[in-house]
Amino acid sequence: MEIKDKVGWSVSEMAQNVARDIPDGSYVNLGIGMPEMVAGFIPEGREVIYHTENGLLGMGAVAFPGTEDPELVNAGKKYVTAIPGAAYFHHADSFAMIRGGHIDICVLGAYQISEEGDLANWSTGEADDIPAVGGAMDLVAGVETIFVITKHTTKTGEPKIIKDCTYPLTGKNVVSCIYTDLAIIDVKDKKLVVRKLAPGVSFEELQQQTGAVLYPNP
Amino acid sequence: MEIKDKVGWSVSEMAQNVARDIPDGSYVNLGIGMPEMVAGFIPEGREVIYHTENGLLGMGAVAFPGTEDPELVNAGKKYVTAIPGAAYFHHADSFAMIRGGHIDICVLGAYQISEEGDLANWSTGEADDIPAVGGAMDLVAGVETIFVITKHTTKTGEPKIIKDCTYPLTGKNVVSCIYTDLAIIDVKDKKLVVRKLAPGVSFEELQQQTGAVLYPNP
Amino acid sequence: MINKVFHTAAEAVADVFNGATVMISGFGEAGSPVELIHALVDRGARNLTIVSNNAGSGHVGLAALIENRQVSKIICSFPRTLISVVFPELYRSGGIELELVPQGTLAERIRAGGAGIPAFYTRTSVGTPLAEGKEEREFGNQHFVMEKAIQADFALVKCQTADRYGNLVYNKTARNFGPVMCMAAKTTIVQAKKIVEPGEIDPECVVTPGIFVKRVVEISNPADESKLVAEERRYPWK
Amino acid sequence: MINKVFHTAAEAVADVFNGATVMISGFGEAGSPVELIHALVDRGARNLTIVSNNAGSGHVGLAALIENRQVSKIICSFPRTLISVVFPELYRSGGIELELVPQGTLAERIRAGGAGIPAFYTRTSVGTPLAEGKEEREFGNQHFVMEKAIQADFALVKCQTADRYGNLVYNKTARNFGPVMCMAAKTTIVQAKKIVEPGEIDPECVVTPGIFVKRVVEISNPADESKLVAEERRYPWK
Repeated sequence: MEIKDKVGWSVSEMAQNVARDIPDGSYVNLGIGMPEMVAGFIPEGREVIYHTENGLLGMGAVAFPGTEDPELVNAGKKYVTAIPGAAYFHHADSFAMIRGGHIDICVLGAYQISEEGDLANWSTGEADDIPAVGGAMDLVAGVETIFVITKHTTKTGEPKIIKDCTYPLTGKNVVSCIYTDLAIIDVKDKKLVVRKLAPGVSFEELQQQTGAVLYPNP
Repeated sequence: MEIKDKVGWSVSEMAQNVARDIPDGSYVNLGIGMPEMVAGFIPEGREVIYHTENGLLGMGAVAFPGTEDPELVNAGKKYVTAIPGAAYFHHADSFAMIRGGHIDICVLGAYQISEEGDLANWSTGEADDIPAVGGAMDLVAGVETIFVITKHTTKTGEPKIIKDCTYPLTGKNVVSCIYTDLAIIDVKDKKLVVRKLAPGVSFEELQQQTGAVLYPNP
Repeated sequence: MINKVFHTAAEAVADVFNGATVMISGFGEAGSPVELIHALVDRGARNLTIVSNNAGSGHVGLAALIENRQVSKIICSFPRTLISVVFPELYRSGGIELELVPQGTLAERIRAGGAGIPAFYTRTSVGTPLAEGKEEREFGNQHFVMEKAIQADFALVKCQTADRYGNLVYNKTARNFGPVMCMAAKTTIVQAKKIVEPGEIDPECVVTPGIFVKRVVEISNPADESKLVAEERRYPWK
Repeated sequence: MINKVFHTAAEAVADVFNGATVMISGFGEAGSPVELIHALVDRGARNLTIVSNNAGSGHVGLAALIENRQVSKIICSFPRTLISVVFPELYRSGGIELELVPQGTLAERIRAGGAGIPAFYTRTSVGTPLAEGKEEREFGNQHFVMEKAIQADFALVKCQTADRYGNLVYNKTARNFGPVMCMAAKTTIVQAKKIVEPGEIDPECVVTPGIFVKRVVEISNPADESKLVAEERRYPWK
């Protein structure tokens, strides 16, 4: 290692790790927040089409300041653009794409992920929480490949990858791969298999910060 | 009566009788054959919008010879036209209009009508009959008001209005009104009520040519 | 002659009654019929059930309708936004009922309501708290829940261009829930930025055919909701 | 770069296999992908299940495919036309299976197949012979039958204009089953009268977004089926 003190991946590197796993020609839906960064790191030579569930296929970059159109937004209600070759459609058509299995990959954030690939990312289940689900449940139920991008632990250092989710589920057995600042972990046959460790992170250290059993890449 | 020897209504008069019962502003679907004639007799001052289930709202007249477009047809596969303000849509959207109750009136032909308003108009049920249903069942199930236009009897003089249909049904309790060459008959509370007799036709003569009990207009 | 054009938003919503179910288009501010909603605030109909993806921002539009205590229940996928204060407060105090529905299920339930389909099955929400109380069923070894159609007495919808028949086209992602809501309401009321002559909208490009629309009203300069929210405006205007 | 353009109809259908389920767009000749069907005749795949509104006219297009004994079953709403001889003869002799489906139910079952909905309920066919063997259920005191989704391995579709992403627009009533079939097939193969650059189709007017399409081939002068039928032409051409 050249940079001795570097431990783990930056957010950009995490996004880059996800982007590398998105094949040329994929139809991709990016969740709100960190997942949106993935679009900036698609390797050269690949063309990826972005779907935003509020009704646009062929979403382009975020709109330049001064060119924003309040009627051209993404699922996070950010002002965006559309590429040549885009298409607009209504919500029932948009979720037919999702539910019907036409989106190849969806990248989402997470509160918790279980060792069997259950995902909790819509509610903390707290009493005064205003429940709001949006399209998260439709996406995990309808899209074949769900990538999760998340810090490995919470702000207070609690593991987010745990044996069973304690927060209300978004979906059961839905996550294909978890991209954290510490590792890339595949969910294979209801087991968590570490595909790659971040710089300066050992398998044992990773296991310590994880609330479920990890398996090394065979 | 001026024309002493005239008994019953002509096909044009039958179509006119139907047309008179179509209110201004109605959305109407006309079945193949005799029902298509109704469009020619809408009283002046009324605007009626025609739906053809193969995907056009705002169907206009039949295309002039020489101007036919093989990609602009009605449900009977006749070459037609579209009015200014028309809209094209796909079959699922078209039948959402039908099934969802958005079409006000549908005019259909009939093989048989029962006294409770059952309709048989798609199959004679004979052994070598090639079964073909098209949109008939969707129309009778989805459209609130079904008008039937038909000769009162078959070519061989058998009644078409009978106690129970012997042919396979298109739908049960679906017919609102029957317009024949001999009478206009409303189906009210599962009873056949004669609203109007054609010129030269008595109630008794009509009853003779009908295989179900008729009631006079109260 | 068929002419669905109304002259004012007030006339267009004049018969919305107490206890009505009202669908409201929009995904955040995109496609939200702010002027029709404000007319409904003026109209004062109460005890409404609202079907809408969000629950309003600031103190205008849908948030104003809720703040005016006209809404007893909302069927919604995402009632929480960055600048929503009205709904959360009322919800926490027990002043409004919430039926939370996944976004795609909400859209499909509304389409089903317009398409004569009383119920359908979906994988969405299986194994989650939102599947509780719903019938589950297997098809081909996969689990599904049964979801029922939603219909409404009225729909308030915003579009870009309309004609007197009620044919509509929308603008970009402001299309969102408009087309399915137009299908699912007994009386669909639309505000259009522009009303044109029949035939000016290409029949190949009509998104909502006129059969689904009862009334259109031209609102040529609709409010920019996010601006109103940023300026902390309140409806009724003070 | 995403480029779904194929150079010939033959290449586009080269992997249609024996026993495949194939959806074919069209309402009569309007929207029927005659060149793709003829390429499938040449390809010779057998034991096909065809999903199509009609069963072909004369001895070209779908009728030629049936006459060539490549079709073992057809799911269809109206197999009888004025000039259909091939299907009726084969059906009467027991050489082909027919699943008769009401037209709107057929369209909705195909849409369901594309939209991840395994089953839905409809009033259509209740109380008729076509409801036999189907689950019935009451919602709000009305009777409904349960209908299941239809999916396919391939869809052969005709459209007006396409781009390399597979975005499509259709021409008038030739649209019919195209959009829902594109959704419901694993591999959707489209013949377009014209292929244009991305962006040339207005994004507000795209009918089938490219996500539903795998292959497009330009057939700039598609056959006029009714003319071929009138001329009593037969495919393979003699």
